[in-house]
Amino acid sequence: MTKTYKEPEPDFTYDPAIETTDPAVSQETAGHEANLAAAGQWKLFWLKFRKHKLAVVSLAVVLVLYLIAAFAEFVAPFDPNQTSATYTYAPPQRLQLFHEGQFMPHVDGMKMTLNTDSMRREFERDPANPIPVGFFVKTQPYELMGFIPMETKLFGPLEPGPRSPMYIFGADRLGRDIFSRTVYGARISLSIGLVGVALSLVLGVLIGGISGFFGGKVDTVIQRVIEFLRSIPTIPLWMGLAAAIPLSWPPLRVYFMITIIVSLIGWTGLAREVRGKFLSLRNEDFVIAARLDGMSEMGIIVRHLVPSFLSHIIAVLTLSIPVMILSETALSFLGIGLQPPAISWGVLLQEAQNIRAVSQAPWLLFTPATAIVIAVLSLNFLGDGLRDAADPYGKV
Amino acid sequence: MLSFLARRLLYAIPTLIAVSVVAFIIIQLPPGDYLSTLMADWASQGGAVEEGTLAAMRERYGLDQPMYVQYFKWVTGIVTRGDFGISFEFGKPVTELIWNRLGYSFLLAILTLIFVWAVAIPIGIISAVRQYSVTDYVATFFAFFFLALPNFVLALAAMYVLAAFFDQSVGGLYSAQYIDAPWSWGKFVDFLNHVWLPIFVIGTGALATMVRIMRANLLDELSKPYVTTARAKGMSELELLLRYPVRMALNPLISTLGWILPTVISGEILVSVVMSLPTTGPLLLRSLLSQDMYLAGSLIMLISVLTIIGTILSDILLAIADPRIRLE
Amino acid sequence: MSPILKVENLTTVFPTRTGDFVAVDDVSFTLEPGKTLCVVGESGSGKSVTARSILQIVDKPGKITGGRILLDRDGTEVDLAALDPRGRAIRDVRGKDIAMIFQEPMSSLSPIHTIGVQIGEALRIHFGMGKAERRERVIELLRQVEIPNPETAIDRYTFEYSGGMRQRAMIAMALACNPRILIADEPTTALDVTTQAEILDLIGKLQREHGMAVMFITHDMGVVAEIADEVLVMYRGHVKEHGSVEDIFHAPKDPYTKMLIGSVTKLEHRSEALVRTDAAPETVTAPAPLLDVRGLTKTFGELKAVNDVSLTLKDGETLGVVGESGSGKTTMGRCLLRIYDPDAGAIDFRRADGSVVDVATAGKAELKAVRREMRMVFQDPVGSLNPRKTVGQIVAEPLRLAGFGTPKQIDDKVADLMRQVGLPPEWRERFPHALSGGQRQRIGIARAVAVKPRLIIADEATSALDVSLRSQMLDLLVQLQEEMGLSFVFISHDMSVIRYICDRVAVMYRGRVVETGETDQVINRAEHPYTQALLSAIPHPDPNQRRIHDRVRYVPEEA
Amino acid sequence: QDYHQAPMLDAMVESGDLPPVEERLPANPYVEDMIDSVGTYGGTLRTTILANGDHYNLTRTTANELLVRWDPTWSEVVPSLAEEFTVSDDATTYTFTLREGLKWSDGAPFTVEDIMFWYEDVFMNEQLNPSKSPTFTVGGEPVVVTQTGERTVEFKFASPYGLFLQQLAYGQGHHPVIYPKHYLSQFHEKYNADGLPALIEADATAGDWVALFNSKVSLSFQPQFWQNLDLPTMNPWVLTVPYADQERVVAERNPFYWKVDPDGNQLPYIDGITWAKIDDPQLMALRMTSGDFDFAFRHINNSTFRSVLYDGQDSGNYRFVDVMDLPANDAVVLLNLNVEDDTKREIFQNKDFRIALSHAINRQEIIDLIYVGQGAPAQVAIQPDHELFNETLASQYTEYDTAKANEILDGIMPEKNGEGIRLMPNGEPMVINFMVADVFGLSYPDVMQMVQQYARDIGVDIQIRTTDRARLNTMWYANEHEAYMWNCVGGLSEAYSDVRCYMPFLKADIFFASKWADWYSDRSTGEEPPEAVKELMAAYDDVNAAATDADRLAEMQEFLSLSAEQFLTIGISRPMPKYMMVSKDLRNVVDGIPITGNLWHPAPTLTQWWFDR
Ligand SMILES: Nc1ncnc2c1ncn2[C@@H]1O[C@H](COP(=O)(O)OP(=O)(O)OP(=O)(O)O)[C@@H](O)[C@H]1O
Ligand SMILES: Nc1ncnc2c1ncn2[C@@H]1O[C@H](COP(=O)(O)OP(=O)(O)OP(=O)(O)O)[C@@H](O)[C@H]1O
Ligand SMILES: [Mg+2]
Ligand SMILES: [Mg+2]
Repeated sequence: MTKTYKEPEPDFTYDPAIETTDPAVSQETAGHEANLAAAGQWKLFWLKFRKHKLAVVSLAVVLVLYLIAAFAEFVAPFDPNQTSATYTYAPPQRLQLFHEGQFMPHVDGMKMTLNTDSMRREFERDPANPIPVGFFVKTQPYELMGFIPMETKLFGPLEPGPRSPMYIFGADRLGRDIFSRTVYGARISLSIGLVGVALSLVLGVLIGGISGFFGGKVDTVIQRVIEFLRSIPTIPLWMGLAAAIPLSWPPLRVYFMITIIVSLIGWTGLAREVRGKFLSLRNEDFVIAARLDGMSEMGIIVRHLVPSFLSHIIAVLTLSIPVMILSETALSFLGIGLQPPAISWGVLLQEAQNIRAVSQAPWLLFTPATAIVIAVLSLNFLGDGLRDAADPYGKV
Repeated sequence: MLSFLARRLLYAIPTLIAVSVVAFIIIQLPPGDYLSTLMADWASQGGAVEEGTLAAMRERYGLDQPMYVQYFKWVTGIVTRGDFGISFEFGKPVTELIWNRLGYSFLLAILTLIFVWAVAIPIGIISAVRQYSVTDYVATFFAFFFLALPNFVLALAAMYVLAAFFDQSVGGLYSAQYIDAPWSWGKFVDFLNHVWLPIFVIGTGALATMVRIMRANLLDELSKPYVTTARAKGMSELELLLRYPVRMALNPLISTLGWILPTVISGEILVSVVMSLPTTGPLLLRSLLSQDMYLAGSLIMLISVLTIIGTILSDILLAIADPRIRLE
Repeated sequence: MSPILKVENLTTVFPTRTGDFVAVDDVSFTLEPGKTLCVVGESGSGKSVTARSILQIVDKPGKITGGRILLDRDGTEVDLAALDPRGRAIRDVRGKDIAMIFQEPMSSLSPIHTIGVQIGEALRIHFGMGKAERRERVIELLRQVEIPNPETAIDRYTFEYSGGMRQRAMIAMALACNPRILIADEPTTALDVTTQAEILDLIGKLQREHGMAVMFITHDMGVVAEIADEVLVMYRGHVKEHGSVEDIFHAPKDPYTKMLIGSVTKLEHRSEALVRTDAAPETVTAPAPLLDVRGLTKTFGELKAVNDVSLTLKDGETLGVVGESGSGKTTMGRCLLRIYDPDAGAIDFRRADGSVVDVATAGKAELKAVRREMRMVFQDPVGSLNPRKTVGQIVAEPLRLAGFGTPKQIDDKVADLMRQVGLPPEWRERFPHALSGGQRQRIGIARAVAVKPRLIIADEATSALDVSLRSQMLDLLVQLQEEMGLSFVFISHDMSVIRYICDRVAVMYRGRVVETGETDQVINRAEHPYTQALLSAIPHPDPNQRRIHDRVRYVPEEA
Repeated sequence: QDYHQAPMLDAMVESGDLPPVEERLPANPYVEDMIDSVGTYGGTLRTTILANGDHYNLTRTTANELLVRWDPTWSEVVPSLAEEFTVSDDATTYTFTLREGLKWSDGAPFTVEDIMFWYEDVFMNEQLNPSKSPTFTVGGEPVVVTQTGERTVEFKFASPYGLFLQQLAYGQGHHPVIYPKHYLSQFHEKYNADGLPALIEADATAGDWVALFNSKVSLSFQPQFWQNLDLPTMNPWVLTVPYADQERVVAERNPFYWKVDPDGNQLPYIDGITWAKIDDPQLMALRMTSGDFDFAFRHINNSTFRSVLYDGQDSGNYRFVDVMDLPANDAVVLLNLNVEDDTKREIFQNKDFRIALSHAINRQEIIDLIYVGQGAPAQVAIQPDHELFNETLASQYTEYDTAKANEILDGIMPEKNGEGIRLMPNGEPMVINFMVADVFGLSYPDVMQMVQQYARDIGVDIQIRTTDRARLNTMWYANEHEAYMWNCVGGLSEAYSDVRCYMPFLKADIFFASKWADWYSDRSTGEEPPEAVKELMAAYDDVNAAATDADRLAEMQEFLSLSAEQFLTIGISRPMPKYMMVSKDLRNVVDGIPITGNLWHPAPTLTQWWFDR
């Protein structure tokens, strides 16, 4: 039920000298609303953001994803590059809590037979031999984030070893644990890709801003450059540039370099939109007012113009994140992407790009795809929430 | 309008020159040239080619000349005779090899564009009009789902499903019996039976982006006062929606129309390889790998030119659609 | 005569997070054929929402929650409030029986359809009229609203029309189907008096011809006095007073109405504060004028927006600039600050240290310094405040850029300034959209005076305000002038405002200054025929002395 | 004897467009031994090739019509286009007698003149052939060919060349028999100097007559060969849709083909062949399982696809046939002994380093994991059943022994950095950039990844650079690589003629020492190898010169022992048997046919395949 409220009617004893209550205050800002309208910028932002349920959930998901990425060594039960000849293409085992009515977290055991005709290992569930699974289990010593020595994993088989396989998302062609690989893959996919996105964002806003704000010759030149960059098909460019990168570079640096190259081209789309927006904004009175206040042109761009189309930027951002994650997959397809042992979601997808995985081991495809979809969707809804919250006109 | 057009075309000239130079540089970036590919290829078949033969070929192909000389020869050929040079690997003039494929690429791009527009716009409209409804969320979910799957992975998965469960013939644009056959109704139907899958696969990525853009644009327009003005005239809601906000929301899309072309063609390269489509993609990829330089360079350049033309076209379209730009 | 529309206990609410906000509360009135009902009231009092409720086109999430809107259709009464807002029945009424002129003509018209298409649409929808016939009718309508060259004007786009033309196009659109009821929502706010008079004439003429009932929303009491038969005074969503125009003007009962009428009459005179200083003898003779403009010219393409303008301004003086819409007032003001680069002329500004700077040719650094002393209040209070910055940030910006002091000092200064312009300092955290028009305008003023300027160019600083607010604002300016020894260039199309605070007046017409002189002299003994025409078109806020029908028209020789 | 022809030709013979079958066949046609039975005519063989760079697959299926050929069991060289041949005792002079009445696919007679055209006007022509193919060269001296009778021709070498017949029976032996003089002379300066300018003018691609000539026929079955529909051949099928830019290649029976079955039926049985051009092997496998092809072999006949193809046998209506494609090793670690980096070159050339690396690799694990247990730990070596098998060569240093490897390396590079990577003498960490291409379905990137981990255990940092085959080709040709992984030919009899894995040999695709290989083929180029390697080369020269089979065997064994001592490459797995897919309806398909890179397949037996429907 909504309650109805009315302003108490003020008495009209009009005295122009006393200017405490202003009759022009619209009702909207009176009463409860007044508190809200007077709330600090950030508080308001948070209040509005909180209203967007999905965005809040997404924020939580994004945080969890980043935690997973940061603590991959702890979350992943196995070394992502640990191979197992016994369990190549082992299907996912379901994590179960009860065994024969008793509480005992476990996965079913697996019976493996080697079929030499079809040249594959065939697996059969073996519920009679459950493999008990525990949380915070002891394992081989490892280093969390490369420097904190640890001996505990979030979860894993209680007696780790080749006799007790636990592949909750299945195993790949080398018997590596897909779950662990996906967890580790989050690291690169959620970091380097975003660096690229950020870089094209900065470039797009700056160059597009300059183009639109100053107009004239600068604009014409920048527009031609953009048109030119847009018209070069990306794949040949990638291949050409990748071939020009020295071989001795470590894979991560190569990949980082390529990401930068990709974003050096990727800014053009945003730049054109920014320019259009700036062209229409640059003669707005509030921009002129800022100029009269003595603000520098760059200051105006950064402090006044950019915030004015934040919503657009957020939309572009949420769309370009998956594009970045995926362009890495395309690079891998071309053989110029990440090299082993580095893992990313793109690499995982690329490894699933074969008829064997698609027809006989679909989990190889589903797991990374699901991870990407979850990340992308939550980033998008988070972006939606941020945009709505940043919009001063938005409903509260 | 005419001067606008003239200026637009004039501006395209330096871009074209730059594109031709860069196309040439890109294909020269990797070490070696076509002959080293040929060499290695022969070698792997058990043959061997001697330095003498190689030197002779290098001279015949003009590969021993400095790069700028090769470039000017190539460009002069294009400008004066429409001669794009020869493909070393196929031993044929580039022009004989590419038109057919460019045609298919272009056709595929256009069909994809139509598909994307035809699907994305209604979905975008619905998810904007019913913002934060179930429909909106479902549309958003699928948009991002398809965005999150690389289209060449999707291509393989889709082909597998079709072949394994629906007994569809997959790959290429025609069934075997129609490949070399002249055009007929049967061939056309067969073509339609094949072409929808690549269109779908290539289109999905662009589709998602488009839905989101359409939704965002439309959300901006829906609350504009001119919508209310039109409503006050007694116009029905649907007509109103289509005549005013949708029309306005389309403008930004029109302005990027030309740009979709290279996106589709680039996206198409890998899909075409996976699906064996007779488009420029596989040819371009192969020519890049084998450093068949005139073929690769010409393809890159033609795709770039198509983009430039596309951009000009969309600028013109935008000018037609938006009088504010036309009459500025 | 029987009423054609009866509004009974209309209530319209906007659901918000904290509850339902009642924008229109229990409003009742009737409209009669051939009669004009004027709706007045402060900004945000629910006038527009009432009008929109009648056609059921209230913006989402607003909805009508009570009352009836009875339309008389050939003897049968239809309750419009009970109809489905998306249904056929209400659509038949919209545009055909009841037409509406919207408040903002620029954004209320589609920028990408020609004027002709937009006007003809109602004809197509309601009469299914064919293309050729429709065109003929639209040309006829455009001719009626006195659009020049209707045959070509029909194919033009909104942005090719001037403000006045757009307003008239909206009127033509509303009149297309010969509606029985016309709802006009502040159709003349943005117009100068001469154009306004033309439009009022036109509506009056059509009303006489078709027996149309008119609901006219305005905040200009002069207009009300000129055209109203009856007046409805609204305040915070409900009706304060409803009566004949004579009663409202001469025997107001409600305190709010009284205050409203009071401020109107107040503006009929010169500011009392100024009368005091005027009387005082001039103590110091300034050595040189503060601002000396000679031969200022600015062209936009072919158009000479400002043509060879010369002006001088002394310390502490207020110079009014008047003229019809599009006469170059804003352009001139902007040239003074080099927002536009003038094409010719000199703008000598005497700085605080006595040095004289030609703004027209000043270098970057010099310009920055000059701009600290010479400030601007923008014509459009909405556009000049960044909607994404809080009021505090906006006011603090010039201080920060001038290196005023620590953040704390700046914050204190902002609070001071807010108090000075009569706003509670706590409102620093508000966004501009949470303020009313008058408050926004005061923010603009606070920003202008923050760095202690010596000259303020105030461009229509009060145009968006209703009368009561307007007089308050003017008093504030006079007060600031006294406190800080400010000079003003005061651009306005409202002669009463000019009379209220200006020492001298310059009259602009098509880019030229056609007349300058002491305020009194110009108003009472205008020499130039254009000035005379301008003065004669001012609506007089007394229903007994309707005079704009007797105005003189200025027909320039070259035209 | 009575000869019969395919029904599809009947109409043409009746109408007189084609002479009767007796006139088309030679006086003494080649009678093919049937694998199972005499077949029936008809059907189109649907198969597939990669859309680009796979023209050799056309050669493999249809173009192996040589003067002499290997018998189907790969034990001896038998006459083919030649009715008979003789070899001089010193193995310098070879004489061939052509069958009488052989005809090109356009009906024109195939005679010694065509061979002489090849020799005099192509092979010896300085413009067309500036340097001579090693198949027809000994000690830098090209062969001398003379016509000795109406149907006889003599090949004479300056010094003994015992391997010549074998070479001639392999894929590269086609040179003398693919140049139809009656057709090609019009493009030759010597025969048509006046007409050439006009022809060159008409051809957009040709700038001079050499280019024009090369565009009509191609030395090594390059695409040009498969693009020219006018070019007469001796092959069982002739192209009707060329290998150009169409979506498939189509061939139809050659009505003048010169082989018959024991019943006098002119071969081939199958009317035509279509090759669907596919860009991605994944799609090949998928379409195979949908029954789109009657036969497929290359690109999908490996463990990667086996499982999918196995499941698709019913839906695809095909069965598996074994193929004896047994190279010397399936995965070989090739360190570039001539790498540009001085420090690394010295380390790579150190045999102990290679031994250590070899011990570090857990071969059995790789085989179990990646090759599903198919294969066995082995170095690059001749197959165990072969007469040339050498135990040392095959099994030295194959045991997995990290400790031993570390011990050896401690002697070479004792210093390690903080990450446990050994430091080279110049103080840099021991990093090897390994190129891998995902080829032959042998999962090299995966194998390499395993090797990377093993190498880490001995303090060697292997960096993997996955690339495509073409780029890899370019790199090794330019000697820009440090190391890569490939497979190695020479597991069976072809070892005699192709020793690229046992010593730095020709400019072939095994480039572990291309500078030395250059030196071997031409002493004025490349880099002079160390003495031991020179000895190895000399030993192979002896194999080449051996005139009798027994001699050759002894010399070869000697050579292989020397090679084992040098230990130039590091093998991982003895190859697992390959397979091919053929339609369940096809008959006369050899099960276990031997093939190698040079022994092209299934062309020699494809003419007798027939559809039993
Ligand atoms: N879409 C909306 N959502 C919420 N509140 C609204 C909406 N539209 C109008 N209002 C509120 O309803 C009240 C009445 O607005 P209305 O537009 O009728 O004022 P008005 O009398 O026309 O003022 P003005 O003279 O400024 O035009 C205002 O307080 C306004 O804030
Ligand atoms: N940026 C511009 N480009 C082109 N023409 C302009 C521009 N700004 C103003 N004009 C034109 O210059 C003339 C003077 O405009 P200006 O804004 O100075 O009028 P004004 O006197 O301030 O009118 P109003 O009372 O409506 O504010 C008008 O005809 C206007 O159309
Ligand atoms: Mg209003
Ligand atoms: Mg103005």
